[in-house]
Amino acid sequence: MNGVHDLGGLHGFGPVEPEPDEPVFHAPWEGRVLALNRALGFTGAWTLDTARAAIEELPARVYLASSYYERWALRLERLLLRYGLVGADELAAGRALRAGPPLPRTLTAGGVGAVLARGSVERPPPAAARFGPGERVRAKNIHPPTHTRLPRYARGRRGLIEAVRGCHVFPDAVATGAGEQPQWLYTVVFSGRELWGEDADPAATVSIDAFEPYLEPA
Amino acid sequence: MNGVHDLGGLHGFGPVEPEPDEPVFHAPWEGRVLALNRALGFTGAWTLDTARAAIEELPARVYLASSYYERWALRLERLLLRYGLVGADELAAGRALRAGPPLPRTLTAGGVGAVLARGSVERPPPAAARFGPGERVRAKNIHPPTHTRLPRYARGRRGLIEAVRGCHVFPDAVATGAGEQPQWLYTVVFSGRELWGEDADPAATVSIDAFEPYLEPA
Amino acid sequence: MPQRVRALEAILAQKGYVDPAALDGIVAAHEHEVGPQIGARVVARAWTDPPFRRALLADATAAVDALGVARGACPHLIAVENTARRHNLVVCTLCSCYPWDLLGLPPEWYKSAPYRSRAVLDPRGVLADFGLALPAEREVRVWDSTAEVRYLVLPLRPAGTAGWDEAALAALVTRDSMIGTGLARRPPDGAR
Amino acid sequence: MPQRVRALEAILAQKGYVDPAALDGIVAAHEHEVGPQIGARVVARAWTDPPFRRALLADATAAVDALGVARGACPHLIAVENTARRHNLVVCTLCSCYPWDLLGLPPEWYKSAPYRSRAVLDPRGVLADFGLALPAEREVRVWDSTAEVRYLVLPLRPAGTAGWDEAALAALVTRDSMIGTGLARRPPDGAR
Repeated sequence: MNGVHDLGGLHGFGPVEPEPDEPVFHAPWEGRVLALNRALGFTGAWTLDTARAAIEELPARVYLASSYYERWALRLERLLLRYGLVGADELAAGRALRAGPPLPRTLTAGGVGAVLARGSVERPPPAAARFGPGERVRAKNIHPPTHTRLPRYARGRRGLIEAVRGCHVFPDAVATGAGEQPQWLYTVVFSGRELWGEDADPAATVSIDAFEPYLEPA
Repeated sequence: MNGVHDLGGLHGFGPVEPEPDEPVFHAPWEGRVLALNRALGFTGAWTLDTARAAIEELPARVYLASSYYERWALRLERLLLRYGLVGADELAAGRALRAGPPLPRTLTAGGVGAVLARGSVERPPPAAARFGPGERVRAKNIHPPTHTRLPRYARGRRGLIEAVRGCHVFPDAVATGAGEQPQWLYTVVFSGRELWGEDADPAATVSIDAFEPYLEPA
Repeated sequence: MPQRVRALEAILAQKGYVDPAALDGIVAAHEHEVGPQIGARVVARAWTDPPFRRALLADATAAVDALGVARGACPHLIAVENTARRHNLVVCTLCSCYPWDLLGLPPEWYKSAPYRSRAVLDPRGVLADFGLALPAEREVRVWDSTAEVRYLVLPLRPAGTAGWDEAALAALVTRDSMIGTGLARRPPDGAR
Repeated sequence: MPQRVRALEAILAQKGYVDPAALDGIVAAHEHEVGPQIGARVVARAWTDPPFRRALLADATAAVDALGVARGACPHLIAVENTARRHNLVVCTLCSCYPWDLLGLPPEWYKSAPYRSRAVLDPRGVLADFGLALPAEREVRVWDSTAEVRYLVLPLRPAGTAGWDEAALAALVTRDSMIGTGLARRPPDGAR
């Protein structure tokens, strides 16, 4: 979806402000939000891509006005409601009012290591890769209303295949419940001028990791 | 500037909700904000383009969270501060604390008709028009950090010159204090598919009014 | 916000930058004078007076000025005509540009994110929000008002109005029909 | 928000969906175990062990796993090397993708709108926000982490560190130098 989460290239947000000696969490509740999201993610109730999409679906003004972990908390509430794990009445009451449907698995204290190791999203390729390193491609000018990982700034722009990264689970499909539909993934590099016009830094290049359906020969 | 004001093509804002029997103003203060903006605009303290740019420069989260006339009120305060007509201390105090610099003119009750008639922005052309009706053009892929009237969704897309609208004051120049720099203005029409990809409505077309510096031959 | 605006007006009046009576006049003009009834008279005239219709489509500013219904039409006014093959829809994706000299101030929805974001991307979906379903083959032309040109939609004259006079026809011309998010009203059954 | 999150945790624990002790474990791991010291060891090893450096650039996941410094590196990890001709900068414009198994959780600025919006458009301007000015001719390559590949920047080894051991070198490797918003620290004058 074309949303405000797709921030690449927007003006007006001011300078980056690094925080010296930044703590891992700015308040204990941030750590709990992270842990709750990770623990629920582990249950298999939803996928990583569904969870990303749920953040993008927050109202634009909420997205921009909320802190990072506030967005994670709001996203978690939405997913729990959507998947029927928690009722709105329970959120209002602040306690469980009934048993919920069973989950495929839950995380125990002894199993924490499992959420600290990342799983692979590589899958056996259904076909040979369409593009190879050095080939010129164009990122398609597509505007799916659902989750996609092709940022707007790259759409319609010409780049070069720099690397083939393997065949990966396709987020656009997973997030709409259409299964993994694995796709070849490529690192595609663009010149700054191709992306931003003649006034761009001539010595800047930008790469994205693009799934094969995002690309066409150029 | 690439800002959230450039809303064309974004998803996720929900349905349009017409309000039956909508009043001209939803509260008296809205009318006063409109009138204040019009009256100050009349003084010549700043231009229409400067005023539009000032709304775009509101922080993105403020822009999206505010109502239309709230944005106008915030914009007016910013302009008054920027041009030194009102001080922050005066806004805080809620009353004038000193005389302000004189303005080129002010609006009197008898002159209200002047702000209800729109002025022309047409100017003598400095050169012949570069394009004519029926010519194929491409909107340049430009990303000026300052005010522009070329929406992002049209950048890099190919269209057809449908009409030459005359030579008009160039907002991109006026808003940066660079003078009127009049430019030829064209109505350029794009197919929906050119703008939004193969899934677009095949019977939809979109036109923009584009200044000559926005366009190149295609 | 009301207090903040009141304070702002007070400061500006104390400094001599605004005259509250002039502000009253601007508000009153927008509440009582400028409104879609002006555009409706232009449309009704175009429906009943073929030379005027041609003049309107050729040079809307001059035609409206000659009609004398507005204080002064936008100097860059363009009238775009709905036909059986094309429906026109006006938007301003970047702000809120609107032919207010003919239609009054724009409604909230015209200035809001849902309309501004979707009108160019999914115009038929937007029309559906207004209860309007057009044949799939009818072109929907969206006019994004990105400069100082202002667009007035000339809607299709409703069937069953043969012989109606201009005033009766003007009553069928809604604001939305001149933006393109609606059609002109059909005459009530008894009136045909 | 603290109360709201507490209530959410209580509901989920009452339903048996989460075990508060497991949550404690996740928080503790991020506060005390996972952090940029892991990436720093990888970098220091690459600076001192040419075969490891080659292995890291060829297959970062396998090289990091073999080193045994992380619980398990991202299966799609890529190390990108800064050189005199190219400086690398990592961003995630769409969300907050980050090699957290090697660097810990990303800092606020990495997840925030100023960095995500400008890193791809004006990378040198972003570097300036960090006090970093590179020669104009040096390529700045921005890696936008739009899929599950994660990028670790291998910074340039600072001058004046010949003969330093791995542990001493690791102390010069900052988090920002492995994102690309900084360089590795220069050794203090007395240590040269």
